[in-house]
This record gives sequence, structure tokens and C-alpha cells, in this order.
Amino acid sequence: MANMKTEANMINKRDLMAANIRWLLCSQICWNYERMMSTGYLYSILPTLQKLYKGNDLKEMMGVHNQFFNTNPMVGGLILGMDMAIEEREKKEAKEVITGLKTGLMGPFAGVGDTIFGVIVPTVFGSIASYMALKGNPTGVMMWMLVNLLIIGLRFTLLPLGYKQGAKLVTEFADRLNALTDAAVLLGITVVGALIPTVVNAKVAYVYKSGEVTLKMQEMIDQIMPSLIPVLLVALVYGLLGHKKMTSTKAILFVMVLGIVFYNLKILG
Amino acid sequence: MANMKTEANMINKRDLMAANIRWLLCSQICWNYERMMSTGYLYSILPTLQKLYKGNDLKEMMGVHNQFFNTNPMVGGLILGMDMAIEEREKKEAKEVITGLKTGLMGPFAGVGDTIFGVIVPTVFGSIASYMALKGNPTGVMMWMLVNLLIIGLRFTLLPLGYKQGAKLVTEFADRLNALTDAAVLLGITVVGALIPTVVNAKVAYVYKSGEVTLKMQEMIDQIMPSLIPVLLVALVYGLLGHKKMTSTKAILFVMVLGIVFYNLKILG
Amino acid sequence: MANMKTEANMINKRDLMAANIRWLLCSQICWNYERMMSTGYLYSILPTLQKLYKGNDLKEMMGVHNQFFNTNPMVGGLILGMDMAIEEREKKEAKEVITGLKTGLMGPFAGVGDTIFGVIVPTVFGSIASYMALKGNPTGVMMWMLVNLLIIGLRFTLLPLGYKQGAKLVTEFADRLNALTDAAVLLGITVVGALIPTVVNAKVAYVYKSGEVTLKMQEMIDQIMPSLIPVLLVALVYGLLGHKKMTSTKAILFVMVLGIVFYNLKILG
Amino acid sequence: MDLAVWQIVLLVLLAFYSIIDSLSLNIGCQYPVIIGTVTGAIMGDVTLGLAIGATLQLMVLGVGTYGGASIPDFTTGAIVGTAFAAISNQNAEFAIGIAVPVGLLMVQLDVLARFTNTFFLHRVDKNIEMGNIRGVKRNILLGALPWGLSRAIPVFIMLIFGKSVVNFIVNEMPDWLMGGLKVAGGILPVVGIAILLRYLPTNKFVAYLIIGFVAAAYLNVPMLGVALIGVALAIIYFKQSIKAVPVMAGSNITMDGGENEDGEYED
Amino acid sequence: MDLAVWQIVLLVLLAFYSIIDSLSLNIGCQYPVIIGTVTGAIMGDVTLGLAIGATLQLMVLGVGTYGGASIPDFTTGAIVGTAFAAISNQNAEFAIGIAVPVGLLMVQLDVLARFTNTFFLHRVDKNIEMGNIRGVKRNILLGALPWGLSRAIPVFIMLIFGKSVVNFIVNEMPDWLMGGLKVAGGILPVVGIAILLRYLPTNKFVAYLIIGFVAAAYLNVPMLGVALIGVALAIIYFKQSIKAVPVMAGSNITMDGGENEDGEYED
Amino acid sequence: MDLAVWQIVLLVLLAFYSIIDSLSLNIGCQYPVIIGTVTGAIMGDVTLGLAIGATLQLMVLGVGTYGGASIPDFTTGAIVGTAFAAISNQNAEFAIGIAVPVGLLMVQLDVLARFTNTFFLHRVDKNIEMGNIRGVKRNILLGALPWGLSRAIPVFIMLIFGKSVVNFIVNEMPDWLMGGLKVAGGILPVVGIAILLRYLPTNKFVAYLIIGFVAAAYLNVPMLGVALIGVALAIIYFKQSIKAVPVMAGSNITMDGGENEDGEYED
Ligand SMILES: OC[C@H]1O[C@H](O)[C@@H](O)[C@@H](O)[C@@H]1O
Ligand SMILES: OC[C@H]1O[C@H](O)[C@@H](O)[C@@H](O)[C@@H]1O
Ligand SMILES: OC[C@H]1O[C@H](O)[C@@H](O)[C@@H](O)[C@@H]1O
Repeated sequence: MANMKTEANMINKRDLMAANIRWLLCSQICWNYERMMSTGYLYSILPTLQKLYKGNDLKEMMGVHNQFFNTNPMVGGLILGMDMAIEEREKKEAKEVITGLKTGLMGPFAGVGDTIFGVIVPTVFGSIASYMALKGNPTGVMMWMLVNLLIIGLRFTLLPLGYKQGAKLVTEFADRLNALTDAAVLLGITVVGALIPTVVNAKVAYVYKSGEVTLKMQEMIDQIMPSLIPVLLVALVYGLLGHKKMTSTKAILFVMVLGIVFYNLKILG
Repeated sequence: MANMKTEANMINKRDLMAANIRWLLCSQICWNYERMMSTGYLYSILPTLQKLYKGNDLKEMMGVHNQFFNTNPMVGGLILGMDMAIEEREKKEAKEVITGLKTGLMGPFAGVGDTIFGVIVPTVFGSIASYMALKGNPTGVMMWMLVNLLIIGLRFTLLPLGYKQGAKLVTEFADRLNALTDAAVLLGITVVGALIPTVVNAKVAYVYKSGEVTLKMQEMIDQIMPSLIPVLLVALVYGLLGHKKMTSTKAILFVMVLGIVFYNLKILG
Repeated sequence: MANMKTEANMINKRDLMAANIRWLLCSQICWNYERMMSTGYLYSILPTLQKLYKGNDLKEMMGVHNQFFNTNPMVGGLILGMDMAIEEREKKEAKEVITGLKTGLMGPFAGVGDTIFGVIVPTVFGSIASYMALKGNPTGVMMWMLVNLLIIGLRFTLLPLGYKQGAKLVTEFADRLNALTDAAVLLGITVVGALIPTVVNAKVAYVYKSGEVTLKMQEMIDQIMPSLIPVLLVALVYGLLGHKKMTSTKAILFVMVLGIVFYNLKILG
Repeated sequence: MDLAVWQIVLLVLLAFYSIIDSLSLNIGCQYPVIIGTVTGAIMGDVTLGLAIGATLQLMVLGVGTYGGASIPDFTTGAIVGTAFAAISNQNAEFAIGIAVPVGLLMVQLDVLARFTNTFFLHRVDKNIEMGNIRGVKRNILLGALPWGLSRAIPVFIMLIFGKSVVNFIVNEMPDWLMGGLKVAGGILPVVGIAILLRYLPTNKFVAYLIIGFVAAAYLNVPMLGVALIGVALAIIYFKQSIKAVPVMAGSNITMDGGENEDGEYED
Repeated sequence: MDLAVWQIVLLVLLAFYSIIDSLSLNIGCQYPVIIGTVTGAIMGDVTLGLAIGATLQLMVLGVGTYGGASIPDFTTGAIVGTAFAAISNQNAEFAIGIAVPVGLLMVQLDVLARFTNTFFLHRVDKNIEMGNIRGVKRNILLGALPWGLSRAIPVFIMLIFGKSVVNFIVNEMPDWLMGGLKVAGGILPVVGIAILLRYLPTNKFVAYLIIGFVAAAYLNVPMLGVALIGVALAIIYFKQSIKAVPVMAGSNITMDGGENEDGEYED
Repeated sequence: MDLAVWQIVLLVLLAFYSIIDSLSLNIGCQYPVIIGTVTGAIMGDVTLGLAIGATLQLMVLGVGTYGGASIPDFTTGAIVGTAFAAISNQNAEFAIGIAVPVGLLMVQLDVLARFTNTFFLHRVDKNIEMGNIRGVKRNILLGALPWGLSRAIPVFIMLIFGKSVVNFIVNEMPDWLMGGLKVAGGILPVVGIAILLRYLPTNKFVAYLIIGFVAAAYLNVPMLGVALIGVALAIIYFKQSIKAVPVMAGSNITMDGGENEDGEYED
């Protein structure tokens, strides 16, 4: 490979800061059902990519970073930072490691981040603000906004932290990159396996009724296998994507139509 | 080995059909507590065995196919078909692969088949038939019988399907038969591990009572280990079968007597 | 190594008996929160150690046997017996095997022993004794004490039994001691992983309240990860123990103070 | 009682066939509403048969004989109940009052049939040893007898001796035997499992026996889930085996080839 | 109605910004109590805004948009409700009566925004292919438009046409589309997942896909738990790989070195 | 109060021994019904002792000290209660009224005893370092003292100063210390676990640490189940190790030998 590992540290503090700001502002800006935060991630790492790759490599790596990604934006910078450190050292070689890591870490980070910043903080400061507000006192509102500013400060520390961890990872295991790649991919795929029943939401609405006999179809299906419908849907789309002429646009249109049809046939709902 | 792989395709359509009919009619005909559907399976595959083996090999393979087997008869043809394809190619070599596969697949197939053909279909068509019948109308009954005929047609397609899958399996992995064997056996043994707590039904009935103190023995035992009694019973019989003079007839008599004694001592029940 | 495997059977019946008596009388005599039954175990095996090791080896092995250990004393002799057989053959080489085995077996033995000798026996004989006692009849009390004496007899048989099993283990796998060591350690560490959420008892008492809004902190933490606090505490103390100047005495004082402080800050409780 | 001989014959045959059908073709004769209708036709009162069968059918909806469990046999109950109701000019309610105890009694005979067939199983074993293929076949097919007779005989007796005999049997059957057989039926599969474990190379894969057990006993994973775990572990084992083999043969090239084959992801 | 033009402009901008804020800076403008206060300030009655915002806030405490789920948007509701209450001199209760249906209606528009952005996503894909980096950037940033407009437009319409329009829309929206879109929204992530599976060397690690699935679907292990399992399996795999590699290279020495490195336990 | 000196001496010794018995011989002196009887004998009223002991016994049936948890010590309660009832000619009910608070108070002293023994533990550590075996032994045996005294001293005090002292102590014990010690007792095992983790080659097997943790924390598998999983994984690891080793040594023959040895299934 033509890795140019000459400039020891191509990514400098300014790059980290730039990525940080982009992540802060744009991680969810183009959120969509198909790949959720993929574009936000791509946008944040784009300057880094432009530094590290040229030509077709750049195209390829942009594609790599436009894959399904979803995590809590508050803590996601940590993943971004790790990624940057790994790519800086290993360039394209690290393509699979980072996909594995991104996929493997996004799920648990979402859980932790959502609980802390999506439940605990808003509940605590939201209730304080509300009870004060009900008495006509805006202090609680101010306080909450202040806390949110502090949290922004906190978020800025996570990406550099991830960068350091990632650097540690690659220096420690650089000579065993293949093994590391496999391990990361393994982790990622394990998490994807768990994503299917977690992220895909498909409940069979159909209930068979005849006299006093009712049969909830979803219960029957659960008896065969939990999350059977999501599995079948993933398999279906996975199969479709194997055909030459199938694009993700077509796939998404197909699934949309499927959703509408199934709803109106009262199959899903 | 002296595998005669000369005649490329020894099993022809007529053989598949014969197996299909036998499976349809006789899979459960000699069902018994000891090995459940083993004889039905043996009977269905017997013509194939007679084609593939002679002399002692034949005896041996009949023995192989008279082992504990239990699945839903509606979908079990799929397993039979796979088996036939594998044995056709690999003959006796495949002895362990097929035992592993049979054991590994029978459990999940039972679950799926029982839910669909044992719960959903009879509930839907049984309730329709009943409510119409209560009004003196036999149409629902006719309809149900018609559906059952259609299901028979469906069942005929499964065995050939399994045959093709099995053929694919062996051509793909023929050069790695040992690895495939190990994998199949591993699967089978995993399922047997789960069979013990699932298939064996032994609840300790004994309840200690003294004044207001009651102690349910089964709960105590569950606290030590769930399904402890089934495990011990399997271990016991496994041990017995290690003795030279022990036959399965004796083992079964022993277990029957055990059951009756334990019941009358109010230990099990 | 200078293993002196010359004297075939260094441990004789008297040694087993001595260990048995010591275990019976002293297994819990110095029980404490830090390492629970470590000292009792050390005391029981000490004569054996003195036979097998000299000088620094002896010191080292005494240290080995003064590690965290906790099991049901009624059945723990089995572990002790196995250990003695293994050390007799493999001496210091077996250091890790026995630590692995001790750690791996103590948990399940505790469960089984506690259920039988801590729940079933006392409930049965305690209730008999009590109901008779309420009528002024001490026979039940006598009976229970008699049963306890019989149990002492039973306990004496376990250590020799373990000794034989251990001997079997080492003769069977002596040539693969490394693999056996790894396997034992693996088992031990698996059990330690489960010990953390089981043995460490740390519930966050803090409840956030504001008007009608209440937020139970423990529930929030469970949502992030069950047993998060025990994990963090173990990690903390594990980290502390990495420092040169840290002793276990200091660590225990630190944790005690932590407990008192956390309680009074109403964080834990 | 004025049941015609041809009616008795037909009903007894129907009882014999109904259980065999449920084990083979499954065109539905195991279901009360269908068998009730047929019985009604034989007795000359289809409407009555429909009503009786339907009522019983609704009582067993979704109750199936999974894993060889014995369930109340309201199918046989429907035959007897409909027959008695027809000859005594009674209504459906009367028939249900007969069908239900009959159905419960039949559980015992179902257990018995499932027992009896171990007899033929062992004769199959013996014929295999002797290489007597015709004997193997014959004994397997003979398994149909205990099944069919377990329904035909009691129906015959009941039709001849009437309703009172049902109550008599239900009450006089000694509990020590009935209960004992039920318990024995519950634990008998251990023999088959133990034979299977002896038969398979269990020692080599005992770890997976434990894993399967833990999954089912501790985590309550249903069979398909356990099989999924088994498949995952089998794939891991398989990939490791085919990775290991070439190494032993001392060739790195095959090794890499093996690797590439797995991944569809090549760039 | 006597809303000043500047008020309408500010409120529409506020609606636009509130959703963008929740996606980016998160200084809190997504929360009813904060947005209510700001709206109150714009309308010249902070106390009213506080009261309305606080009431709505307490209704959604702890309800978050996890995994991209759409939740009632009481933030937009607070804007509209406060504005109407202020201009009609009504109290907080009146405002809540408007805010709640508005909030529920907004769920549909949230779904729509999340849909619409797949359009920009695919344009990003195309620009990547063409190597047009500016196009990539532009299209990502354009994603902000559907988000912002999904709030700004309805607020604008409602402020102009009043409360009645809210009810009209709520009632006239055809169910086949709304319900259909909701279902489609639930299953759309399969596309992203399937692409990811095509992208990753899934075949090589399909066993782990199954393990992850079983853990989540059968055992209800939450994501962090699954990741812990994944990490454990990855470590095992990693250690095995680095153990195996030196063997292939035929050197035992490296092998032992590899071993020692792992264990910190040396004596 | 007219307790004879010999009675006080005997009761204090009994209290000392009862806890030691529960830690060692376990002939039953830890159980209220037994100790109550003995106390009754000492006080000259066996029937009273039987009644008090029995009542207390039925209150703690099945409550055991698992994993070192502290439980209400109604054994000590039985001693004190019986003694007081006997000397004041009161009935069993009176005794229970004393025994219960005493039993609850003793929980604190049980915690204290379990704490104090870490002192001897560390002296054992030091003596091991110095190679002083007699010191090791002595300090272990001295562990009996805190145990015994934790029962003997309070019984002595209570017998001397009477019932009122019980209430006094229960009320005056500062909560910050008692509660704090309880919390500290709950988390103290982390020290032992952390030492163990430092001691074992944890890094090499950290994956299994995670697996054990996930099994217990997420899946609530009890200890025996975790150990079963551990055994399964250990077997898999073991078989892989012995398979791998001969390869490194470059000999295929040994390898095959290793294989055969595992499987009992040879034909
Ligand atoms: O459960 C699988 C299978 O078990 C037995 O063989 C019978 O009860 C069948 O009806 C059932 O389908
Ligand atoms: O759940 C993770 C993540 O999913 C989506 O991206 C959004 O709903 C975020 O708010 C959330 O944090
Ligand atoms: O739970 C195992 C074990 O833990 C501690 O050592 C004590 O509580 C014992 O009584 C118990 O048997």
C-alpha cells in the first residue's frame, strides 16, 4: 500500500477542533430514516478525509463514512475522535476496523448518552425550571440554559479524549492490524445483530376474530421467533440489494410503499 | 473407504416421492416414549438406505436412523430430504453429520411447525367451522378439510426442497467433510442439552409440612439448579447404558418402574 | 523447576484427617469482609503446605492461599481435597490451576451447600423441633442435634472424596498442565465476573424530588448498566492497588471511609 | 339401546381411523367438529353432530399434542357422545356430559398406546441386528395397532355397555397405576436422550451440551433460539477447523485461500 | 387577531431554530418551558409564557427522542399556544388546549422531515460517486431545511389562519397516508441495516450476527450488554488470531512472546 | 435480680460458644430453639426455654447467613430473653419482647466482628511475609475472639445492667456510624475481589470476566449456572489448547492422537 506515514502527526489541534464544531452543529442535521446520522458523521470527518486521502481513495472513504450510524450526539464525539486517530495512522487499511468500531460502539454510547442527557438532565433541570416557572420565576429556566452551555463545554472534551484512546489502540496493536480489524468487525456485527430487533419497529396488527375466539397474530409470530418480521424484512432488503440494478433509493421507495400497503391491509400497524 | 460414488445421482424423483409418501403416512405410526419418531424416520428413509448400503453397512445405518427423533411431522420432510442428499453423496462417512443435523434441526422445526400447523391453522379454521356448525351449517367443516388437503400438497414440496438444500451443503463443503461433521454434531449436542430440561417432565411433588411451615421440595431443588431431576435421570440412565448387560429394553423397564415407584412414594407427580 | 516428585504419595490419611478437622473447626473462624474465608482455608491447608514447600516457596504459597475465598463450609472440604491432590503432584506449578479452581468452584458450592444445609435442613428439623418444643417436648431438639452430628460425619467424607477427584484430574491431564491451568483460571475469572454483581452490595439511595417529580437514581443507573456501582468500585480499588505504596490495609480503610461518607451524604444506603 | 350393527362397526372403524389420521394424513378427523359431523351423519342427525362437535371443538382450540403430550381426547368423546345422544333422543348438552369424561378417560389410554409401542421399537431394534428388513418394516407398521385399538376398543365397549361403564372405569382405575404411568411417561424420554448421548461423540462436545442446557434451563430460551445459538457456535467451530487444517498440512497458501473464501468483502 | 408582523417573523424563526437547536447546540430551545418563556417575552407576557411552558414541560419530562422516535412536539405547541393566549387575553389553560393538539399534529410533520432527508442522503451518495465534495457538503447542510421548515411552515400557517386550521388539518389528514407513513417510518431502518450488512464482511462473521440477535431478541439484553458480549468475543477472537499467526509463520518464539504479553502475571 | 454468678458465667460462655459453634462444628447452638432449651436448663426451667426458643426459631426459619450477610441474632436474643423471663417469673411473651430488640441490636455487633477480623487478616499477611508460621496460625485463631466477644460482652452487660440498657443502646447508637458501617460492609468485598483480580492473570482472560459479569448482572444467572458456563468455556479452551500445542511442535501425529482421545465415539 502507498500509505504516507511520513508526517508523523498530520492531524493537529485545529483539525480536532474543527471536527468537534462540525459534530456539535451538524451531527443530526441531515438525520433520516435510512442511515440516520451517517451524513452528520461524514460531514464532521470530511476535512480529515480530505487531508488523508486523494482521488478515488477519498471517494471510497467518503462512502465508508456514509453508512448507517446512530448514536447519542452528546457522547458520539468520542467515537469520532478514535476514528480520526486510527485513520491517521493506518489510512485506508483501517477501513474495516473503523466501520467495526463505529458500528460496535454507537449502540452502547446511545444507551448511556440518552439516559444521562436525555433523561436525567432534562428531568432534573426541567422540573426545577418548571416549578419555579409556575411561580412566575424564570431563574430555573436560566439555570437550565446555563447547564446546557456547560454541557457543550463538556462535549468538546470528548473528541480529543477519543483521539488519544484511538492513538493508543493503534500504537499498541499496529503490528496486528489484521487481528484488530477482525475483532472490531466482529464487535460491529454483533451489535448489528442486536440492532435488528431493537431499531426496526414492526408489529403485526392483524387479530383473527371469530365469535369469542381471538388470535393475536403478533403473539403467534413471537412464539415462532421474536422479531421475526424485522429479520425477514432485513433479509428481504439484503437480498434486493444484491441485484445489480437495485439502488438504495429504489430500496427505500420499495420499503416505503411496503409500509403504506401493509398498513392499509391492516397487516402492520 | 469404499464409497461407490460412481452413479452420480442414485436417488431419483421416484425415490423422493416414495420417501415423501412414507413420511406422510408413517412418520408417527410407531411413536413411543423412548425414541418418539425414530421408527417413522427409519421407515421413510429405508428404501434409500437399501439403495445406498449393503450388508453390515445397511444394518449400521438402520441403527443410526433408529435414534431418538421428534419433530413436527408437517415440516419434518425438509430434514429427511437434506439427509437423503447428504447420504447419497457421502454415504456412511456422513453418519455423524446427519445425526448432528437431525438432532439439531428437529427441535426448532418442532417449534415452528407446531405453532403454525398445531395452533394457528386449527384455531382459525376450527373456530370458523365451529361457529358455522353451531348454526347447523357444515360448510366450515368442508372448508377445513379442504385446507387440510391443500396442506398435504404443501408437505409434498418440503422433502424435495430439503434434498436440494442438502445437495448444496455437501457440494459446497464436500472437501471439508470433517469440519462439517463436527459442526453438525456440535449443533446436535447443543440442542440435546436443551432437550433435557424441555422434553423430560419430572416435578417433585413432595411438600414438607409441619405446623404452618411448608417447604415445597421442587422450589428448593430449583434453587440448587433448574431441571436438576431431569439431569440426574439422564445421567443415571446414561451410566446404566454403559454397563455391558444393559439393553434399552431393560432401561425402559427400569425407568417405568422408577416412575411408578416415585409416584407412589409421592416423590414425583 | 526442582519439583521433588520422588516420594510418590506425600500426603497420607493422617494429613487428610488433619486438614478435615481444621476445616471443620476453623474455616470461618477468622471470617472478615475483605477476604472472607481466606484465612480459614490457609489454616486448613497449612500443614500440607509445610510438607510440600520450604522457604520462599512456602511463603509464596501461603500468600496464594490467603486470597479471597468464600464458600459453604459444609461442602467446601471437597475443594480443599482437590487442591491438596493437585499441589501434591504439581507443587508450585499448580499455583494458577488451584487459584482458578478455588475461585471457580467456591461460588456454585456456596449455592448448593447453602440451600441444602442452610435452608432445607434447618427448616425441616427446626420446625419439627419448634412444634414439639411448644408442647414442652425437647425430643425434637435432641433429634436436630443428632442430625447435626450426622452431618459432621458426612462432612468428613467430602475432603477425601475431593482428594481422589483431584488426583484423577492431575493424572489424566498431567502432561497438559498448561492447558489445564488456563482452563481453571478461565473458570475462576468467569466466576469472579459474576461475583461482582452478586457479592458487592451497593444501592444508590439518592432520590431526586422536585414537586411531584421523583427520579430514583438507582433506576437511572440500572438503565445505563446493572451493577454499575459495584463495577466502578472494583475498578477503583483495582486501580489503587496498582500503586506502589498501596497496601490492602490502606485499601480497606479507604473503602470503609468511603462507605461511611457515602452513607452520610445519602448517596449509598 | 337400538344401535344397528352396521352403525357400531362404522363408529368403531371411525374411532380407529381418527387417531391414525391425526398421525398421518391429518385430513382433520382428529378434530371434534369434523368427527362429530361424520358421526352425526352415521347416526342420521348431522345437525346434532355439528352442534356437539362444535361445542367440543371450541373447548380444545389451540390445544395440541406437542412433544408427545397427551391431551383430553374429545374426538373420541364426540363419537360416543353423539351416538348416545342420537339413540336416546337427547340434546347436545347431554352429549357433552358424556363426551367430557370420556375425553378425560382417553388420556390414560393414549399414554398406554405410547407405552406399548416401545415394544415394537425394540423388536425393530432386534430385526435391525438380524438384518431382517421385512421384520423391521412389519414391526414399524404394527405400531399402528396400539394407536388404533386404544380408541377402537373403548368405543366398542362403551357402545355395547353404555354410559354406565364409562363412570365405572373412571372410578375404578387404580390410581397407583394411572398416576404412576403418567409420571413414567413424563420421564421416559430420558432413555432416548441417554441412548442418543451414548451414540453421539458427546465427550468431544460436552461443552456444548452444557451451553444448550444452560440456555434452556436457566435462560428459558425456546428451542429455535437454542438452535440459533448452536448454529452460531457451529459456524465458529467450522471456520476455525478449516482454518486450522491447512496449517497442520504446513501450507500457508491454502490457509489464505480459505480466508478469502469466507469474506465477500474484498477491495 | 392583532399579531404584529415582527412578532410573526420572530415566532416563525423561533420555531425554525428550536428544532435545529435540539439537533445541534442543544442550549435548550427544544424544551417547552424554555421556548414558552422566550415566546412569552416576544408576546410581551413572560409570566404567561413561563406558566404555559412549565405545564407542558411537566407533561413530557423524561420523554426523549431515542433512536429517532417521533414524540409529541409540545415545544411548537408552546409557541402557538402562548401566542394565541396572549393575543386573545386568555389564560394558560386555554393555551394548553391549543398546544396539545398542535403537539400531536407535529408528530406527523416530524416523520415527514425524517423522510424527506433521505432525498438529500441520496444526493450525497451521488456527489460522493462524482467526487464532488462541495456537493456533498451542500447537500448535508441542506438537510437542515426539511427540519426547520417542518416547524416553521405549520407555525406560520397557524399564526395566520388561527386555531381553526389546526382542527381542520388534524381531522382531514387522510389516515391511509399518515398511518402508512408511520409504519413505513418504523421499518425504514432495515434499508440502512441491510446496506451495512452488505458493506461489512458479514459472511465471515455471521455467527456473531446471530449471537447479537439472540442476545437482544431472546434475552432482552440492552445494547450496552450486547456490546459487552461483543467485546468479550472480540477479545477472544483477537487473542486467538495473534496466537495463530506466528504459528503460520513457523516461529514458536514469537508465539511465546505473544503469550507473555497478554498476562501481567509473571513470577 | 437474683442471677447466680455461676449462671452468669455459664450464659456468657454459652453466648461465646454459640457463635463459634455456628462457624465451626455447627451442632446447632446457633439456633434459637436449641440455645433456648439450654438456657432454660441453666435457669432451671427447660419448658420456658423450649417455648421461647421455639417461638423465635419459627421467626427465622430458612433465614441464613449467606455470603456473609448479617441477620437478626435471635440466638443471643433467646439467651437474654429466657434469662430475664426466668428470674422475673414472666412468661414466654415477655421474653420475646426482650429477645427481638436484642436480636436486632446484635446485627450491628455482627458487622463489627466481621470488620475487626480484617485486622487479624492483615497480621496474617505480615507474618506470611516474614515467614513466621506460628504467627500466621496464632493470628488466624485469634479471629475467634472478635466473634466470641461480639456475643459474650453484650450478653454480660445486659445480664448485669438489665433490660433498660438494651433500649438505651438501641436508641443512642449514632446513626452516622451504624448506617455507615452497614454500607461499608456491603462494599468491602470489592477489596478482596480487586486483590484477586490483581492476583490472577486477569488481562489474559478479561473476556471471561466480562462474560461472567454479563451472565450474572444482565441475565440473572445464579452462581451455579455461571460456573456451568465457565466450565463449558473452559472445556472449549482446553480442547483448543491441546489441539494447538502439537501443531506448534510440528507433529501431526500427536495431534490426531489428541483428537481420538476426546471422542469416545469410534467405529
Ligand atoms: O412437538 C413435536 C411433535 O411431538 C410429537 O411427535 C407429537 O406430539 C407431534 O404432534 C408434535 O408435532
Ligand atoms: O438513540 C440515539 C439517538 O437516536 C437518534 O439519533 C436521535 O433520536 C437522538 O436524539 C438519539 O440520541
Ligand atoms: O454463602 C456462602 C457462605 O458465605 C459466608 O461464608 C457465610 O455466610 C456462610 O455461612 C455461607 O455459607
